[in-house]
Amino acid sequence: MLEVQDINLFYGAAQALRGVSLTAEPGKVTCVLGRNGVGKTSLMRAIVGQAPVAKGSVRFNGEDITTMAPSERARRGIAFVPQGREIFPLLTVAENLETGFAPLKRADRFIPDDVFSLFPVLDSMMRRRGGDLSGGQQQQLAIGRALTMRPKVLVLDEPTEGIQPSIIKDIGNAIRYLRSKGDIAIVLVEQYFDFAKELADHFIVMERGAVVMSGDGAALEDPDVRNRIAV
Amino acid sequence: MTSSARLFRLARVLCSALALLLAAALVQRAEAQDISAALSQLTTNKYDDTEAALGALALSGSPAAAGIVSALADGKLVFGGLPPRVFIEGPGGALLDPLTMQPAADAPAVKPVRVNNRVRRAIEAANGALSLVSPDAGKRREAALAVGRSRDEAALPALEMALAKESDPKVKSAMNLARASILIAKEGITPAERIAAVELVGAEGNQDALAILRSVPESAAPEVKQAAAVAIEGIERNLAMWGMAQNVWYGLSLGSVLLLAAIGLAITFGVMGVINMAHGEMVMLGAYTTFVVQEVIRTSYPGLFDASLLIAIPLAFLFTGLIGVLIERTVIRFLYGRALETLLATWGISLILQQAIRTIFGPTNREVGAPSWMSGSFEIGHLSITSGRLWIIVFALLVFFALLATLRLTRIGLEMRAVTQNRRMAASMGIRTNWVDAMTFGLGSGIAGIAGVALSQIDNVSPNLGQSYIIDSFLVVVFGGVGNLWGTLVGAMTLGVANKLLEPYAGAVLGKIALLVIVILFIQKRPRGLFALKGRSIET
Amino acid sequence: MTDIAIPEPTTAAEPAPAAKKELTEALLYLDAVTVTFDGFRALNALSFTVDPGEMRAVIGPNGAGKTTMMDVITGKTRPDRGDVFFNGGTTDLTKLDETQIATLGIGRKFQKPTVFENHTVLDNLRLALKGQRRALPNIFHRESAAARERIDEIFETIRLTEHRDRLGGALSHGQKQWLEIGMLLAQDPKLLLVDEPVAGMTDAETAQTAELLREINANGHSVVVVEHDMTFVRDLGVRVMCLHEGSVLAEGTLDQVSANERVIEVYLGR
Amino acid sequence: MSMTRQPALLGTSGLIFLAVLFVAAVLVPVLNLYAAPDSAVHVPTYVVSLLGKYLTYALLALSVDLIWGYVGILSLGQGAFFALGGYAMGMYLMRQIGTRGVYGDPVLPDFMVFLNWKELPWFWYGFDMFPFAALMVLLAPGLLALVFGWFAFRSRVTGVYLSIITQAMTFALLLAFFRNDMGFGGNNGLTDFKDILGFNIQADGTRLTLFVLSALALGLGYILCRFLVRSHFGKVLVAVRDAETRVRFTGYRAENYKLVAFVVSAMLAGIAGALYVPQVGIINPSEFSPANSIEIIVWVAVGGRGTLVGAALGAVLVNYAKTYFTSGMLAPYWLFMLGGLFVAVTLFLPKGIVGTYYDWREKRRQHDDIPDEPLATPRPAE
Amino acid sequence: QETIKVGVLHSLSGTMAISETTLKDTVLFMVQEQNAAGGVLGKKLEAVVVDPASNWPLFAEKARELIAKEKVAVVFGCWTSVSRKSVLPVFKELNSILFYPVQYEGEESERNVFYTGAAPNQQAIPAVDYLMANEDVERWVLAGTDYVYPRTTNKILEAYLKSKGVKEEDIMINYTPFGHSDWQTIVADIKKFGSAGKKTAVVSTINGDANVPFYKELGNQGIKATDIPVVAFSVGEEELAGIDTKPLLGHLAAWNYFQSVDVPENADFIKKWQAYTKNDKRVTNDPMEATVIGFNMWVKAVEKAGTTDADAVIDALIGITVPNLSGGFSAMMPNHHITKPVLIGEIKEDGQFDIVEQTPGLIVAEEWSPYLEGSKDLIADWRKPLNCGNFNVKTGKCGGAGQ
Ligand SMILES: Nc1ncnc2c1ncn2[C@@H]1O[C@H](COP(=O)(O)OP(=O)(O)OP(=O)(O)O)[C@@H](O)[C@H]1O
Ligand SMILES: Nc1ncnc2c1ncn2[C@@H]1O[C@H](COP(=O)(O)OP(=O)(O)OP(=O)(O)O)[C@@H](O)[C@H]1O
Ligand SMILES: [Mg+2]
Ligand SMILES: [Mg+2]
Repeated sequence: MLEVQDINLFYGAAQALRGVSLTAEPGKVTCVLGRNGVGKTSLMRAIVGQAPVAKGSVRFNGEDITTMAPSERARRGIAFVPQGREIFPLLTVAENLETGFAPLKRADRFIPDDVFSLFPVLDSMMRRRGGDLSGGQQQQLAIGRALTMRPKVLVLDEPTEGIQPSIIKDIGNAIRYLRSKGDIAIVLVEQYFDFAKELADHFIVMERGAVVMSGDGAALEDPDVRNRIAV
Repeated sequence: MTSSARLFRLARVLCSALALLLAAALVQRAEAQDISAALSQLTTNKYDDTEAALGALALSGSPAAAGIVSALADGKLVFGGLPPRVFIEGPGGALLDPLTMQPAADAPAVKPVRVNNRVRRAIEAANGALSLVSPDAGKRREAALAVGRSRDEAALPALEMALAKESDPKVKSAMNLARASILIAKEGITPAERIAAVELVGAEGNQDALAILRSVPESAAPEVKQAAAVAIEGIERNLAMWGMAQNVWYGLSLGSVLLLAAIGLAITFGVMGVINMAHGEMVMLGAYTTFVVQEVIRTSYPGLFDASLLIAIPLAFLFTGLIGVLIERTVIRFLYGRALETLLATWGISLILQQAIRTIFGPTNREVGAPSWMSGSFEIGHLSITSGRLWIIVFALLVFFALLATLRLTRIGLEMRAVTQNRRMAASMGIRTNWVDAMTFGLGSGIAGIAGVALSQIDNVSPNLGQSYIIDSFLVVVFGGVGNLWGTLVGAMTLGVANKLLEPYAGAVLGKIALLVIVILFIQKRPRGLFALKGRSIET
Repeated sequence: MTDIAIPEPTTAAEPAPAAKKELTEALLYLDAVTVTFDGFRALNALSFTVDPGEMRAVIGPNGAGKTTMMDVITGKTRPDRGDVFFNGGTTDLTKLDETQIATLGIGRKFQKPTVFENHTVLDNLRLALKGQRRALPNIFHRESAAARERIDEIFETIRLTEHRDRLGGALSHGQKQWLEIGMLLAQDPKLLLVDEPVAGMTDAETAQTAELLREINANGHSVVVVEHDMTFVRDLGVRVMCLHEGSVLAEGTLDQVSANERVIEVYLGR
Repeated sequence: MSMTRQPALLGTSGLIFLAVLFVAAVLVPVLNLYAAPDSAVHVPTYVVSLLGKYLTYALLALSVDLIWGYVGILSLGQGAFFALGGYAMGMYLMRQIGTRGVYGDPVLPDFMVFLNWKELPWFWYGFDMFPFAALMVLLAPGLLALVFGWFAFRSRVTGVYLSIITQAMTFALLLAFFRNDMGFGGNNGLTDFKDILGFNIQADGTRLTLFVLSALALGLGYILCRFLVRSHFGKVLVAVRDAETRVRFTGYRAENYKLVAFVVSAMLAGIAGALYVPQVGIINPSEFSPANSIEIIVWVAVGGRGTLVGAALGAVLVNYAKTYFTSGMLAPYWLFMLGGLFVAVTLFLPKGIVGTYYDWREKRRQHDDIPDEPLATPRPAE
Repeated sequence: QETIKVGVLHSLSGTMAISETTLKDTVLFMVQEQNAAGGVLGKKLEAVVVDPASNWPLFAEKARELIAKEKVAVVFGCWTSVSRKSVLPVFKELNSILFYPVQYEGEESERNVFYTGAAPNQQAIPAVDYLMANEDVERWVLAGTDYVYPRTTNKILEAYLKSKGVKEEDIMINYTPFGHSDWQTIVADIKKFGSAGKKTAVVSTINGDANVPFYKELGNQGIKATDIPVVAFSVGEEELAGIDTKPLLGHLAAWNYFQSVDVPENADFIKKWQAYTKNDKRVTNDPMEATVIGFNMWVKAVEKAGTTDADAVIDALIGITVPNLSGGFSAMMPNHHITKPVLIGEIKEDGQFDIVEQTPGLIVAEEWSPYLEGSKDLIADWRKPLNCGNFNVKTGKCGGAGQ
């Protein structure tokens, strides 16, 4: 469904990605692992179109979307939960969720119940401004917002960061649930190894902007993987 | 001739005309008099003679007199030929005989009989005299008021006669008031009569009444003076209160102008964060659109003139909106996230637009007329309200609420806010940021454009128009609190009213300085404006 | 076994006699602190103390008020009610502004890493380094050898040596976290307030951070650390306080607290 | 391990800048005085005064860049400080006229005589003495900046709010100085100066001296600014610009840093104004006009915000463009050119001329210096 | 072929472009006419146009450029007093000639400047006289923009009115800032002041852009010329072209020329001017006439002197007489001001003026007003042997009251 092939990405003169490839399948979770600053976020940005790639291609359902605008990618079904949450601070929680309506047909423009059953706190804070929420609440809102888009590919950049344990469990369950629906491909960046291990169908490990290991979920048991992401 | 003598003579003419006409009306028989002497006086091309002729005409009782006077007022009275004769210029330029209204036998080269302010006043007086007995009650009332304003003793007998016959209560009270106004200053009436007059006038309670009451002669009895003093004091107190209300009204009106000027900026600057120095020029473009619309109407569809503003509003919105979209697409869009650089670019754009207008329309002011429904004024109590200003207030509020509704209630409004708060993330939510940006800037510019339509009614339409509003606009938006539309509304109205309350005490210049200082101090108290955006995201 | 203190939601105007005693001994003393935002109670009569040299972990659900508590201590948010004292009750923090509080020796790491984006990593540390803070003298300030050494040390600790000349803004999320920790170390404060230091760190780094904090604490600094990562909290091995809806829900060792029914219900999950 | 070097007090571009300035300060007078008037290298006097004016503008731009580029204070009222410095100097020059005014009043300036003023207002006292006037050149803008800044920074007025109230300040001063009753000559301002320190203000020698002094002031101003921004103090300034709250939490009193920079900047602007007035021969309230202050910002942006050399360069360049465009064939279209220039600079040289040059140099250096990091070869997990 | 260069120093952009652009066109027009007539001294004239952009220091810079770099023989330019003051030292230093075509506050007479606009006594005082005599005005509102010209003019008028027996309380003086656009309060005040039973008039020295909103407000509040006439000194045909004049019918202006002056010279001039500008609606106005007069005077003086050398032309100019456009002649007097008729016009619906009064003879400018304390003893005479712009008749010395 989503294929990233051999991409390079630069910030000015500094190269952040070197020939990275990745694929994501519906009903599967692809995990991206790696230490700080190895380029995980950069890879996600390349997928959703927030940073231009210098070389290589990104394909979605066979279509080349390498140079496509982020909004068009979103309209094709790629939803993004960014690191650092990126809530619209002055919009209310409800409005934040509603921003996800853009790719939807008029009839679909409602917030799916999943969002509230997953994150009940959002329901009680619909009228509050997004920017006023606590860090963890914002993270929940960011995920809810992405789900509102009914995505085909869900790109999650460290979604558990700053979230309380019980909700991390919920998020894990949610991802499992989405996976079980079988029509969503999930790309997950995660530093929290145990969490990743439980969910991953595939994984890649990055180092210095390049993929140094990859395999399917079971291979995560390999101690080498842990070593790679240890210091 | 000395001035007082002239005044005196004018008054006499007026009064005898009144008396005569009344008499004529009473006996139901108008005797046509020979007015040829008066007519020939109209051909000397001297104001004094014209004035005298008017008096004679009013006196003549001739049925043609009214027609001649109104022809003169309309500039249709011409003279020419040898010896010079007077004609009335009929439709299509035909020369008519003023007495018979039949086409004249010959058609000599003619010039209009010239009119100046003095003659115009004489025309008014003659018209007044002719209309105290007019069958139209409204005209009779006007005439009575005019007599009251002139306060001429000589008019008293005529007035009293007319009063005796008058049945319409409104006209009657006007005549009574006129009579009282005259009596107050008249020599040789009883104190009781004078006090009654003082009371009648005092009840009127307006500025004119004040002037009349002040004319109580030095020689009047002490109790009369006392009564007048009491009445004056009462009126002054009353008027002072009304004056306050009037100032507030002026303030609201000024506030609405500020609101109009600022509201587009509240979008481009307040919402989008573009330091839009070209905002004023958008207002200017709106004003020039109005000019062009009126120009087309004037030359091609004169009948539509009263609708010209209504036609101009959508056109100005579209035109300036389009220019705004153009600017956004070619320049601004490269500058998101670099707010300060938008200042440089938009400053450049503003210079270009100014010069473009100067090149196309010339550097001078352009005439934009007021449709009839925007001219004139009316009174509520002692509050004088000009229709133009009233409409501008209404219009400003309409625009404001329409905009507020757009931003708050519509999908595009939500997208606009989302995009301006986090462009990158909005794109990743599937919002077409390019399109939304262009629309937002276009909306702000379009609103500035329709503000220009309204401002063309009260200010110059010149290439400098925008420059004169840009500082105030920024001040309003910032004072109200950037990013909050309500702030812009309240900010504009507050500044307007404060300005107008300060002005009577400090004068226009010091008042404005004081206002600026107050704003500076106020910002120290509330560093994010009147309606500050609050919350975590702002504070860090 | 459990040591649950559910404070009365009443507002204690005066510190209770027992509290008075704590006041004179405590490094940091909060009593009945209440903060509301537009009617929303973020802190509700929150009271606790931190002793000199103590390290304290704070946990609690998202939105419990942990960050707000730090905001109150550092002067960013003014409490509606309640007392905040520092240094054994000698200093009333609610009367001071951020700068004064920082000068007193309270350092903070923010939940969202904030560094000086247009300064190099090195300059970020230089700016944070304990030393002259006044404007005019700083025009002529020269860096001492000791300062240079200290900075090198910190670089070793945070492992950003190779990034020293890059701009702070060009660091990845996790690198910024480390830089901010480095800046906190450079300030050498008496009391460190650390908000979610290991968010976005790998497990190994998490362990290192715990080690680092323990070390700092061992050197006599008091530390209050907020974190959701239970492994990390366990690594710290210190007294844990769980906040909920703006007040303390439970306090004790991690085992005690995590056995608390309410804590499990609102925070840990089953 | 070695610490990275502190950048030199004067970087390469700084040295080039000062060198150019020095050469100009020497060469222009020499070529004006000694080159034959019809030779190609002769610098006519009117060019000298033009250049002198540009130099004062450059100093003014420098003062703006110090606070805008390094502290993030976008002052839309910098013209006010410039004008105050100018007025202080103008008042001195006015008093020097003495009985040579049209009414020949030994004390009162002409505009006071014909408005029937009987005696000199108190705030004119002392301006007959140059040292006092020179002091006021610094004090008047400095004090205004101190008071204004003290209030504003302490109340944490920042960003556009600060910009707009600085604009309100200069606008209020504009209106005030326009008033004849203020005693500064109203709209006509102060003109018709005769001499300065006893030298005829129109003499070529005086002009050259003023030119050289302007160059000197600009050079010293540059060195001062450079020294400030390079110091620890300057680093805090930049930190304040980017993350003011963070600076506070680090224990710095941000408002004091801002205040110092603001006052220094105001004084530099005052000096620029004082040098400007004798060279152009008039000071009038329009110098307070908000548009003027915005223009200064524009110069800095064109040259490159946050690069001191750029600010100075931008001022000279934009003003040269203005001089050039407003004469000859282009005169009716010069606003198109100038406006177009501003748009073009923002679009194509986003960091201004010098800023973009620095970026370009930086990029090249990175390409040259840092070899690409070795690539780790991906290998699948077994 | 060698040409004689003529400098044109009028703002083509900025706030003053609105007024000054026309004058630039006028000079260009005159240059073209003169060249068609064979030029001057057998040489063609060449206009050098610069744009000082309504910026006063730039005026000085451009003046210097014109004289020193372009070597023009004469400059026609400036509108505001401050721009004139700004260029004055330049003209003195480089000894060149400036023709200044706008009415101004007086109080100046410089060797290098020739003032072809009106001094206050050539505009303001006759206007007031007219209102007193013809409209029986007893109460006066002196409304002006707060700058030197209105201040001075109003000072002179105040002294003049008082000398005519007008009482203090019958004079209301009001100043507004430049570009003032909200006139509601002031117009209401005027209305109030005018309703005290005495005939009231407004003498307006309101400048520039502020006039349009002022007149619009007068119209809105229903103040008609028959109630409270307004006489303006800065409102001419050009300004009226931008206003809907219907509500202004009868308000007045005092100038030394109106487009509606009905003499053949004027008709001829208007025809040529409209042909030159290819616009048959293009109006003419008083400062244009002053420019034309100045231009013709300069040409005549150059021909008389036989050279364009500044000293010779300056000397030759005094006494030069040229036809003005109102059917008479204007002469350059020794005080470097010219003689002028004064015309009072009432605004007509078509934006033109109906001339209701014209002074019988020409009026000589009083550059130093007898109504001002400081200047009543001064005279200017640039002929030898006096050769002085501020000769004090009391002390008998040149240089004001100074020692
Ligand atoms: N905007 C930027 N400009 C310049 N360099 C950047 C930028 N963003 C990231 N980098 C650099 O690119 C590299 C990869 O960063 P990226 O954010 O992708 O890392 P990451 O794997 O997501 O790290 P983390 O786990 O800390 O979030 C890092 O070295 C970082 O310093
Ligand atoms: N400025 C503010 N305006 C409105 N509400 C606020 C503001 N600051 C905090 N809050 C609210 O106060 C509550 C506590 O927030 P706080 O950030 O302290 O939580 P937290 O315990 O740090 O949560 P997390 O673990 O998610 O970081 C939240 O519900 C938040 O929405
Ligand atoms: Mg990342
Ligand atoms: Mg938090």
